[in-house]
Amino acid sequence: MNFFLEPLTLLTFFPLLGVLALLFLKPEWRSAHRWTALVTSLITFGLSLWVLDQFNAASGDLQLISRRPWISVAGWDIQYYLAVDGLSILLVLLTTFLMPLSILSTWTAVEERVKDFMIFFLLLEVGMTGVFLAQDLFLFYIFWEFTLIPMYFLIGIWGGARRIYAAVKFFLYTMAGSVLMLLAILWLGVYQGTFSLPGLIDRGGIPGDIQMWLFLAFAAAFAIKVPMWPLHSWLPDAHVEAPTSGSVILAGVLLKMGAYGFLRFNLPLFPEASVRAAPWVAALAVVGILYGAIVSFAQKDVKKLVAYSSVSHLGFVMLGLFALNPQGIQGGILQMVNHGISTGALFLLVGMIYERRHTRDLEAFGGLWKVMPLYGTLTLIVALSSMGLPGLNGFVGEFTILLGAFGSQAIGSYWFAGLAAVGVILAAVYMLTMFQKMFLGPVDKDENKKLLDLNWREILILVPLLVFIFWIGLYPKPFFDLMAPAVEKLLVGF
Amino acid sequence: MLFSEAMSTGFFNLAPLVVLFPGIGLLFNMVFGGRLPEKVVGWVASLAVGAAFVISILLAVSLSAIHGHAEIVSVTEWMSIGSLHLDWAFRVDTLSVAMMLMVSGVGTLIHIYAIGYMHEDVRFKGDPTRFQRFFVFMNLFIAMMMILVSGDNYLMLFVGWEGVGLCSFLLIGFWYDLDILGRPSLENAKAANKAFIANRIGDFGFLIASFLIFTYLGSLQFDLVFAEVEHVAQPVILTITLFMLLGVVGKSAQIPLFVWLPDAMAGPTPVSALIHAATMVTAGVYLVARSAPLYGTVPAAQEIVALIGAVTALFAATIAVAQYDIKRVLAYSTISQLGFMVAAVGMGAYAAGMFHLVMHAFFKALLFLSAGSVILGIERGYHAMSHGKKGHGFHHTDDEVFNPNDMRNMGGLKDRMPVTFWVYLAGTLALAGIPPFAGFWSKDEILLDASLHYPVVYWLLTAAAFMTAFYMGRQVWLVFFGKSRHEAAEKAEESPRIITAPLVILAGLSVLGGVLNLPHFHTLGHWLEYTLGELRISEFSWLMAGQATLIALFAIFLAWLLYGRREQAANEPDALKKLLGPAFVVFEHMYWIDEGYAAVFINRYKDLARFLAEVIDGRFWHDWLHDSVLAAGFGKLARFLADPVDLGLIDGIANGLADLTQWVASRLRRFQNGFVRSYALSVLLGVVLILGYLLFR
Amino acid sequence: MVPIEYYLILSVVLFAMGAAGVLARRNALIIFMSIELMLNAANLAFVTFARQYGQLDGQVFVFFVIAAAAAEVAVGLALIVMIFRSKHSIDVDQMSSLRE
Amino acid sequence: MAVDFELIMFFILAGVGIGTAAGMLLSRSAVYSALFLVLNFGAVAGFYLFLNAPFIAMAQITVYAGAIMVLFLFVIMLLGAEKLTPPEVLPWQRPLAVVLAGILILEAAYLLFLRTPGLGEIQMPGFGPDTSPAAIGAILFGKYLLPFEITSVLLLTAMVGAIVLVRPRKQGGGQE
Repeated sequence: MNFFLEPLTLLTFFPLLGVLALLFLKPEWRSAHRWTALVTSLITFGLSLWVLDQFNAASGDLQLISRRPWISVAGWDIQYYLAVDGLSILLVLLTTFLMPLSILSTWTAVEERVKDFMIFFLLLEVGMTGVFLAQDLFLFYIFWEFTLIPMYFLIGIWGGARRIYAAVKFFLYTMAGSVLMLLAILWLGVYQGTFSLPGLIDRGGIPGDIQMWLFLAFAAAFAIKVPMWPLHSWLPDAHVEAPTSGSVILAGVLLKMGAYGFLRFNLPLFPEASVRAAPWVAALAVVGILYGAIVSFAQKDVKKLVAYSSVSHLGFVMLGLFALNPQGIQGGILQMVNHGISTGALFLLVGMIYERRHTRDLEAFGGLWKVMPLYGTLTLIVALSSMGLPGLNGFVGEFTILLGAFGSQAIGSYWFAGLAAVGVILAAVYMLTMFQKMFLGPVDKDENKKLLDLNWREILILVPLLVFIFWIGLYPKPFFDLMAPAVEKLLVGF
Repeated sequence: MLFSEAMSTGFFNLAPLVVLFPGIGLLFNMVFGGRLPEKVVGWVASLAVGAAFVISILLAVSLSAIHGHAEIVSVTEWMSIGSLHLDWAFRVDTLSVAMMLMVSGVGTLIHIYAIGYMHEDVRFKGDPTRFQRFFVFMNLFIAMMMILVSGDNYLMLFVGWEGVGLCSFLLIGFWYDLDILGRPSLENAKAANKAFIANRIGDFGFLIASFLIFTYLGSLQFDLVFAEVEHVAQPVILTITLFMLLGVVGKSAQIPLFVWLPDAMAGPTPVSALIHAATMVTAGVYLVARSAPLYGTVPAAQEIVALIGAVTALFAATIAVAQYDIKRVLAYSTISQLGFMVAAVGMGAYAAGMFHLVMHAFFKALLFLSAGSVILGIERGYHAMSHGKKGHGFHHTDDEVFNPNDMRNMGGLKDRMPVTFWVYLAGTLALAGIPPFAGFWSKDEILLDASLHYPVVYWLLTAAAFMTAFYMGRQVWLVFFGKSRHEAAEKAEESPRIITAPLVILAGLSVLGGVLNLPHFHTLGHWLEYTLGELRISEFSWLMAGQATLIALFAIFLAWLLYGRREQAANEPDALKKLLGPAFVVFEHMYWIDEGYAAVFINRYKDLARFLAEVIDGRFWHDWLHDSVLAAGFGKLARFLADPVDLGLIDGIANGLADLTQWVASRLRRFQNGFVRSYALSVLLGVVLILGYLLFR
Repeated sequence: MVPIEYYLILSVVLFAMGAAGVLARRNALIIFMSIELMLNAANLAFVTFARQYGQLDGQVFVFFVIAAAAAEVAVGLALIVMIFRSKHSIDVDQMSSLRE
Repeated sequence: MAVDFELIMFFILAGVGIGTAAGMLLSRSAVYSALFLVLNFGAVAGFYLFLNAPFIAMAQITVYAGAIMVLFLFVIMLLGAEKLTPPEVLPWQRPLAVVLAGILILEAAYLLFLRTPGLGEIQMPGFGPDTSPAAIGAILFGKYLLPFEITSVLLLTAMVGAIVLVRPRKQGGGQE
């Protein structure tokens, strides 16, 4: 019976209790559903803090292990194996941190089928937490695929006009990548005799050519999820059609699963292939950084703009991870968190204006700072954080990534980091253009003249994000300290 | 004695306060400012900066007590990854303290001035709620500038570097819903964006330079970096310094990134004085001085820096002679003077460059603030004039847009605004380099050094100095002498005490500032030597000084010939225009640089973005590759598998799959009669068959 | 001395009769009883094997099956009552709304 | 060759079991069917005793023959007599069912008697483990604790479900 009380198991599956409670509530009791989901996600967040409390930051090993033999037919060694280390702890915290905020953001935005919405949302949390904690490839795959289903419905039921198209596209793209990953997982499990990740890493010894193929198979799944250029085509559609909270989670957590996959599986399992692939990944990442930044500049839909900016930001993350040195990888991990916070906040902000104006067309706004001073100021701070202003979180991540990539032997050329740094300029261009079109200038549209500024609930959603924007920007040491030993351990193989 | 003990040890620990005080001020005003009267908000902000000034003095005192030895005050670790170690650490040495004193001293005066100025400005522009916001931004700026000058590593410097850029953005766009004439427009906001993005381009250079520094010199902390310089190959240092130069030209508005500074005049006048004349734009000069050990090793880089500075100085001066907007003249003058400073530090004359930096802060802040006073006076006059006719506020008259900045609308203000006139004159003489005003000493030192080491630079700078004296003369005559060319100028009124008091102090500094670094004494030079090592100090030459003075006087005389001897009528073309013809038009339109940039870079970037977004990402990637090839291809496959004959209308994967499912369903339908029992029968049939298969296979 | 095969074939016969009952009868109640019969047949096989292998686990399983059957009967009968209320019949052939 | 008392008892009980099962299937009235089933359960309980499973036998009597069948009868009474007026709409259903059941039996017989070597015989009172209620209790609350608890949840759920299902509806309110 201790099984369910093991910290990580409890953390992962706790939202199911909320789902269970929701099942017993009448569909028309909407606020009861909202409160149940909120309280559940808050308790889950509390649990994750409890996990953080037990986490020993000085060690780079897997900790708080929760492990049981699970399926052992036909000589397969599949385990139920959850554990956390410095690579994943921040992402777990990010997940549980963003959940209550997203749920709060649906308070007035989702009015239909609230019960179903909340159930899907909590299920999604189970899947995401599981992805970050699973240390068995098979278990990981199950969680990985499991996240698809709630997200599919979240987009498909509560989305915008072209939601079905977007949901199907999202589903099929991710599915297509996952299939290859499944094959690679099965190959590893069958030929290496275990599905457990630490076991596989210890065993090692996969020949170079096969490493490359396996690397590519895993990369297919992860690169689509990240998404790396040129596999990003599903992202703008999914973001534009998804409800606000869905976008927040999609950008904040789901995309991180891709980058995390590279970090957790590709790098330690296939070190030789990773080194060989590093310049190519870096090249795609740099193209993504510039491409995303330039394309966002031309967008007229705010949400689409933010979606393309994600392509750019995740390019930075990938560049950092494949720098294969401490600065790059730690910066990459931190940048995942930063992107979750900043872009999450941006989507929340876009959602707030959308609730008021029911449009996201940049041209429909103008001079909003005058009408909604608080909203304007907060958007400015978040936008600055997103474009990497020093003193805010985005800068710390981008700087360390670029510093790492610049001196990286794996990438092998200054040009990548140098070109990526151009992305910093372009980020300022599109973010400021967005800010200018929405908030500056005179209020020349009648619809905008009487907009209400943020209410207390919305402020409550944004304040925690702002706290982290400043905290990480000014004093990122605690965050780096959490991951440093694990990254060091990871890099021993290179 | 306790005090002397504290002087040598205790005061250094106060260094973080130079950032903290303005920070407290801004937080206080942010939280409570909305509920407090304007006076309180303004004085709290001013006091916060004043407190930073006091701290800076204490630091300077302590520093001289230990003979200028650099102190590092570390607050906390910032980040530490692998070999990268960065602290939030304050560096107190003679260079940084000189900057701190200048920033907080001039800053305090400008804050006090702004209490009076903004009080009127927000009323003229019709939104008094922004008073509070102004002082929040100003305090933020001071805090950022302090971080910039006091940081102990390149990254902390960069935090301040971009931070002041942000404040500049916020303050240029302070009237984000108006244009420079107060009409509803996006113009000011565009100017703000332009400044930020031009600065970002410079910051890109800074970033690359810091990556190179870290990669080759192994650290970002100043002392460690400078200690490594000798061990690194020259080409690397050259690359570093050139990328750093990109940062310098961005921040200090040199060719080719100077275009943002003239537009930055959209900000309220105290902003122009503080940020775009005295402090922020000099950050580039400070950076070169700070990186002296890097530049010192590569003469090629020094030469490039010096040349860029000198060319900018002349180039901007030519534009300044043909401007009508009182603040725009000063803006180009600032670019030009920054060129002087950059040239000086580029030549290695750090003492001269820093001397001119401080002097320029005094007299240019003075000139901007006085210009602000002039503008306010004109606005008051216009207000009084239009009050009788209709409504109030100058932007309500639609038939003719009145520009209170336009020198063609001024004239004869000498008598209407005497205090402003006298302080403006002091600033002008200082800028023109007439002895014994402050600008004379500093400019002379730069010219002297150039004449000895870089003749080309010397000639460029001398030409620029000539132009400087000319356009300042032109300005004084156009604004203060002659007859008023507009009714508003006739009715102009002198500004209140709170505005003129800081002006008088600054005027005093502009007159007497030269004592800081008089020939033979070189107080500032020796003070900086503690930090920068043995400096090259050229001895005073009567010949050079006399030559420079004569040139300046001649230029002023020329200005009098054109503008003073005979009065300009209201609608008459500029006197110089008659003389120069087409060349004047070129200057007037600033060589069409803005239009050129727009045509060559900005519009091309927009085209590229649109092309990528619509054609590549939209039509090719999204519509063609995904929808037509992938989705439709899959749809066709599904259709083919489903029923090659039945070519229904299938669109995309969703429909393809749906059709497939429907087809299968229709085949299976005949087995479906809806009776539970017959379903159950098929189950049993299945059981029997499977069991049979297992038995008899 | 009863051969184990006898018990097992008896179990199969009872099971097959139950299955036939489920398929042949239209009265929902009788179908239900037939299902109970099938469960019983399975239980008999369980206990027989438990006896043969000398282990208690088989009996425990029967215990669980009985519990499950009790639950199933409770819900099933409730369903039948409900259907009877709306259709006024317990003929399963009348309950063919699944077809549409 | 001595008459094997046990074998005789087995055949008698088996006859009762099969007979009552057939009676249940063939009787027109649901009440009779239910009563036949009670008898059948009794016969099976007898087998359990032969098979050294007294606890299960008792459970069989109390739960099945007692509780469940009473419930059945109760429902039958509640719903009134069964009247099946419409003719059979599935003409092939009944014969097919019987045939398939027959084939199933034949397959099983083939498997048991022809394909499997002798499984051994069972004697009463046989050897084997302690099958007292105490022993069953020990295993239930030890090795099978989790399933046991889940069973209790299952029963609870069934109870709640049954109540919810037959609860009288208010007009207009309630479920979607």
